[in-house]
Amino acid sequence: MIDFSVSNRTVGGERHTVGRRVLGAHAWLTYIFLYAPIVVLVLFSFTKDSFGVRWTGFTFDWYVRLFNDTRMMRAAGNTLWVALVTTIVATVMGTLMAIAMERYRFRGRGGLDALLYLPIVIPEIVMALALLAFFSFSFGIIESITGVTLRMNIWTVIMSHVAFCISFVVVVVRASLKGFDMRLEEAAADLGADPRTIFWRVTLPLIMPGVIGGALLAFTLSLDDFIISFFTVGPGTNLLPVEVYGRVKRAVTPAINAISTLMLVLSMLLIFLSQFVQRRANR
Amino acid sequence: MKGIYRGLLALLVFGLLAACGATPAAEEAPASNEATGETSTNDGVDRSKLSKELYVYNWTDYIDPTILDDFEAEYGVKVILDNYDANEDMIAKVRAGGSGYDIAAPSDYAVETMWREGLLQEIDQSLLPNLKHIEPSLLNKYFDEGNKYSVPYMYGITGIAYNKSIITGTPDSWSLIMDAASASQYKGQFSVLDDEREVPGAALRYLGYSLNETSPEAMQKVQELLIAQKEFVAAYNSSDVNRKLASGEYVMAQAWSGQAMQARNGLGDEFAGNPDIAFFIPKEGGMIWMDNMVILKDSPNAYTAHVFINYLSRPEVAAKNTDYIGYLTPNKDAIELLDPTVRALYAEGFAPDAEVVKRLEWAVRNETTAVFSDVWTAVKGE
Amino acid sequence: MTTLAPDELPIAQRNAARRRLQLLLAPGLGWLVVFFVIPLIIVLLYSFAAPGPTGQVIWTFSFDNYVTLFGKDLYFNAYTRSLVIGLQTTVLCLLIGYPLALHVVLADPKWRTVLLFLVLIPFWTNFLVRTYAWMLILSNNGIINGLLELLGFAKQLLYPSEGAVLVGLVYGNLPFMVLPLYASLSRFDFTLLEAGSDLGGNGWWRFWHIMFPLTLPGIVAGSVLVFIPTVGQFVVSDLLGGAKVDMLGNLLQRLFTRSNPPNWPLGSALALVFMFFLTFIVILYFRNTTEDER
Amino acid sequence: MITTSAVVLQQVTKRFQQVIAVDTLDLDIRDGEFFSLLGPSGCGKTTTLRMIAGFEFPTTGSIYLGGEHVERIPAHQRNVNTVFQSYALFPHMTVAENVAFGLEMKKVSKTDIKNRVGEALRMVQLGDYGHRRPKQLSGGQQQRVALARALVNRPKVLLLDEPLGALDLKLRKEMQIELKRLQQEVGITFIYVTHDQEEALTMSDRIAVMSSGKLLQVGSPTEIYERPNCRFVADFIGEANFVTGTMIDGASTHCAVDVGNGIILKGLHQEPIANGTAVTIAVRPEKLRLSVSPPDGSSYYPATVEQVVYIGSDTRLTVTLVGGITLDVWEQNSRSTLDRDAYWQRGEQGYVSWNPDNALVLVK
Repeated sequence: MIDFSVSNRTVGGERHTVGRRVLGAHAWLTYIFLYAPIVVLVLFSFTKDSFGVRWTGFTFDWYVRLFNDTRMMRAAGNTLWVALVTTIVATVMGTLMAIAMERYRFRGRGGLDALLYLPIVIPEIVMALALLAFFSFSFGIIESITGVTLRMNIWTVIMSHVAFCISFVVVVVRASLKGFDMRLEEAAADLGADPRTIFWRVTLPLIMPGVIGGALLAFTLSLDDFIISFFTVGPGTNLLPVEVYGRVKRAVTPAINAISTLMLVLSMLLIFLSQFVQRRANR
Repeated sequence: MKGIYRGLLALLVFGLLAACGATPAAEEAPASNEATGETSTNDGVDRSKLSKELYVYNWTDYIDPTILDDFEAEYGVKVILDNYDANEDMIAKVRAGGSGYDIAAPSDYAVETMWREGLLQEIDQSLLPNLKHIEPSLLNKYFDEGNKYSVPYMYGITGIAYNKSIITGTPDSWSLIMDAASASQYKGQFSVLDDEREVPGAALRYLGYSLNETSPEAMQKVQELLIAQKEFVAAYNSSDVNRKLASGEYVMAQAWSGQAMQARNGLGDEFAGNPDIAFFIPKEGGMIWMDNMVILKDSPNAYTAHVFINYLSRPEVAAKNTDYIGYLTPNKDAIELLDPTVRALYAEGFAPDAEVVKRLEWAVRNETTAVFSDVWTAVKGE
Repeated sequence: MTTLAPDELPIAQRNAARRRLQLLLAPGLGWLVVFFVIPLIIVLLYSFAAPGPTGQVIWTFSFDNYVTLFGKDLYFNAYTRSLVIGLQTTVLCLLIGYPLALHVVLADPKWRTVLLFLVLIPFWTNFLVRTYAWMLILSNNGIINGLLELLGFAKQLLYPSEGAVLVGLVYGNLPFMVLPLYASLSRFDFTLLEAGSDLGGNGWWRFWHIMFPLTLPGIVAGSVLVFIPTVGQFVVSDLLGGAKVDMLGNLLQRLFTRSNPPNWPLGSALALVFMFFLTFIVILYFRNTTEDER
Repeated sequence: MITTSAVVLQQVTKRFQQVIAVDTLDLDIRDGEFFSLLGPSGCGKTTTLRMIAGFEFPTTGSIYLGGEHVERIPAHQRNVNTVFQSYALFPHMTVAENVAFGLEMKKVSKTDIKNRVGEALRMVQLGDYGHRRPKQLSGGQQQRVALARALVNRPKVLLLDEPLGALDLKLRKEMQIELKRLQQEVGITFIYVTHDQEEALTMSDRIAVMSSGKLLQVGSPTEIYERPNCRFVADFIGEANFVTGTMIDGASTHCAVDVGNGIILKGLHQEPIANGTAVTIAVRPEKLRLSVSPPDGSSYYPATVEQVVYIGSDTRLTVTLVGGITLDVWEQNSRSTLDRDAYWQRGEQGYVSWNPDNALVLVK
């Protein structure tokens, strides 16, 4: 879905018309709409007002308090870890599956197609409870066979997150494979590249925008998931969305705004760096 | 080049994690308690039988975190706390098995659900000498006669909290929020709980029924009443009623006593209280409920769990906890240790007196009350 | 070079292709089967079971849950209501997202990626916290009312309301609309518009007869991606709608974990009917578009 | 002259489900020759090329490259290279990286790669374009890059799949000459797929004409043009007049065909044809003569001028014989302007004649 490499284009006669100005104004308004809550959120992480609803002066107190809040910091760390591992695993598997779906005709492909859309349309709460039942069921079987008692932990969350992220990656990567010129792979084979080399040197670089798009989507989904995380996490592993959900129920304090601001900054750094490195690698 | 890319990404994330001081997996084991040479002290606790960790599953913000530190300091047991926001969420996880928790805090009816399903361990009362501090009238309740499985932790009542500076006089009836004339006057300025048992329950009492009435006629009347009320309600809200009452966004609300107390007194350093907030149980009657400490069936640390529950039942600990949470303590000997302002509020109606107790009712929640779901869905779907 | 006897070869070839296919599919498919299909089968079994007196699942086999679902107006109302809100959200997202995607596609290539990221960045913050930020903006003492007062107007009750729910839903789902639209528009050949103007079509005609049909796959993909989470969510309607607007997600959440006792079998049936309905639509759409492309 | 074979196809058939794309094809392409596969679209020429490249494997039959069995060897293990119709340049690599790709795959040393890439780019006159991206080049330049990318590997055989199809006419002409020059310079066997007969005639040493998956004729451009072995080839390459009739004297090479209305046409054929066989006589328009008075020595037929089109170098006439047979006659305007035969008016009478050696009698 995300195709970052669009060729330059000029639209003859459309450049500076009224239409373009209206589009520009619309875009500005939409960006204001998108950023209004973000600005409020960031701003109010510095307010002195403990209700977090009024601007009563600038302070770093909430950040100091946040850094001393080991529970919250650990939750943030766990959440980032889950999101990262999920993103990597789901992106690799999803990309491979997307290639299989686009390049091969095989029996059961139609069914698999349907299966891949199910994790997208399934309501989160249903998937969460289904996974809870599944883990309890399979742990029971494992215990009765091997005598080993398993418990949910951070890895059960990761497994669950991967399960719903794969589909999103597949959808995005397939879109980028649809516009792929198969002749390029033939040309590489013709020049003596074996299938593996073709994949790494030609196919992957060319679908990279789609792969990155899928990875970003997986990262966002995992980072923000609350319900599935709640039901599949084990004792003592705190996750940020769960922690935040619990805390805002009582009161949204500027400390919550502060952790959100921090996560925003970290995520942006991550994206910026990945883009930077990718551009470097392309050069 | 791919490798560099991945390596850098991983490095960045690890860097961030390190900066956050977080470890990806669950927390490490706390300092060992083996150093404690004495196997028992005069408090009767056999320290050699204590585990290093205790996993407690509790409602969000339902315990003073310093109590956990105090407990660890005294016994060397690290308490690992996770939170839930509904009995049903907690039961779902416990029922699935292997939840890994030792202690949970189900509400009254949920205690019954859990022990009937075999999810709980019987409590060894000999390990709980502090049970003697619990108010006798709050023991042996319908959901756990003889307190074989549960120890009262906190209780509360459901009534109306209001802002005295706006609602003058002394309101004493559910009609304040149920009667169209009154509700329309405060349109968009009050909330009722987002709870399929509490709201129809209040309506039932207002209509002169028991909280546990399930006859079709009564349900029909309740549904009509609540649908009529809906357009005036600002929100169905069970969560931040405290803050919204304190900040003046709501002038009144159906609320749990603890929420009302927090609106009046403020909540830690998170927000300031509003001295104009008052609370009452309407003359038609209200709901009483209680959260209880239980030990889960598959808890490997039952002994430590008993010690922890007994610790929470110490009057001074219960008092500290109650000051923090704002709900009502069933610990009769803790009351005199409470913060004087809290005690004053108890006297003002935030806690039931002998007169109020008579019109409080426990809410049954079992298959017969499934009809409340339909009423609520109908109201919500309107 | 090694050569094989010709008659053996097609089989060897086929086997190699099959091995490669297996290698590509196995990890993802295996994962999905274990962590998605099996759990889903459990849900399917639930939907034929009966609710226990305290919210357990009692294993029987009956269609009672489906009968209840289609028999009571109650659930039908909740269904249609959340479908209406879902549609409203989708249409609004489309009306806002299409011009935005167009703007990004037409922008200077240097800025295109930046503009696209600007759409995504707000979503790196916690959804709940973002929704709370909207409460701060829309509340009685909030920013908009503050501005109104400053300008001498009367305060408006902006939240909680259905309008606020729509604002929150559109806000929360806009990128899911913009991204597919962007992908679709970036493949669109803008010289076709010039051809259209050669033929004498005006702006609207050109949009409606050239651009719209050619970017339809993006429009439909975006609509599906917006519609599904909208109908299934429950946080926005709880927070910005004062829990007065019941979406399918709210209903499911209640049936599964808020009712006393919960009714997992009925919830499972409700969810499955919903999923079946949506998957049907999605597959129908994607099958048509893939055939068009080939 | 003894030459070795670069590529040999024996009884090659390729079937895609129900469709037979290539039908029992036999080809023998010599070392160092410029060989064209010519035919209308869908005739199987591209499939043949793809089988030689290794992108498709034949359903049955054998392919030899330099004497070795290769029909089951995948493309990347064959020492042939392809220039694609759409060029198929890697958009994410620079021109130099594109050209270096094949050498890298062969693990050629870095300095060698650098030298050979530079050399190859100079050869296609793109010496200064190495750092550019393919998208920044014109169509003709991209075409040259594709050529350099293939040639740099010094393949035994270079396969070209309609490589000039996307270029405009002027550039095409230039590139045709350029390609021929290059081929002679590097001495590599070129197999060139095209549907443009003029292109094939201009560049090729030999041409194979294909139709519906079958090979019709192989030969030098002159052979193909002057001695087509069937009506399809005669029609596809150049223009021809076709007259159908019945063989009445098929024993000698110079035979007679009855085309009806009492007209007997003389023609040439290689092998005896039984009398009574339905045949077609093909005569190129430029081989016909139209004169005011009956010419001496050869057979002639009275004709009426129906149409006159003057195109400078030629005058193209359409005439009708008695009985309605229509023929195209191209008169070269090389004669004196005083020559009466050079100026024809519509409706005038004249006499059509030709050398029977130029009238081919075709059975197919």
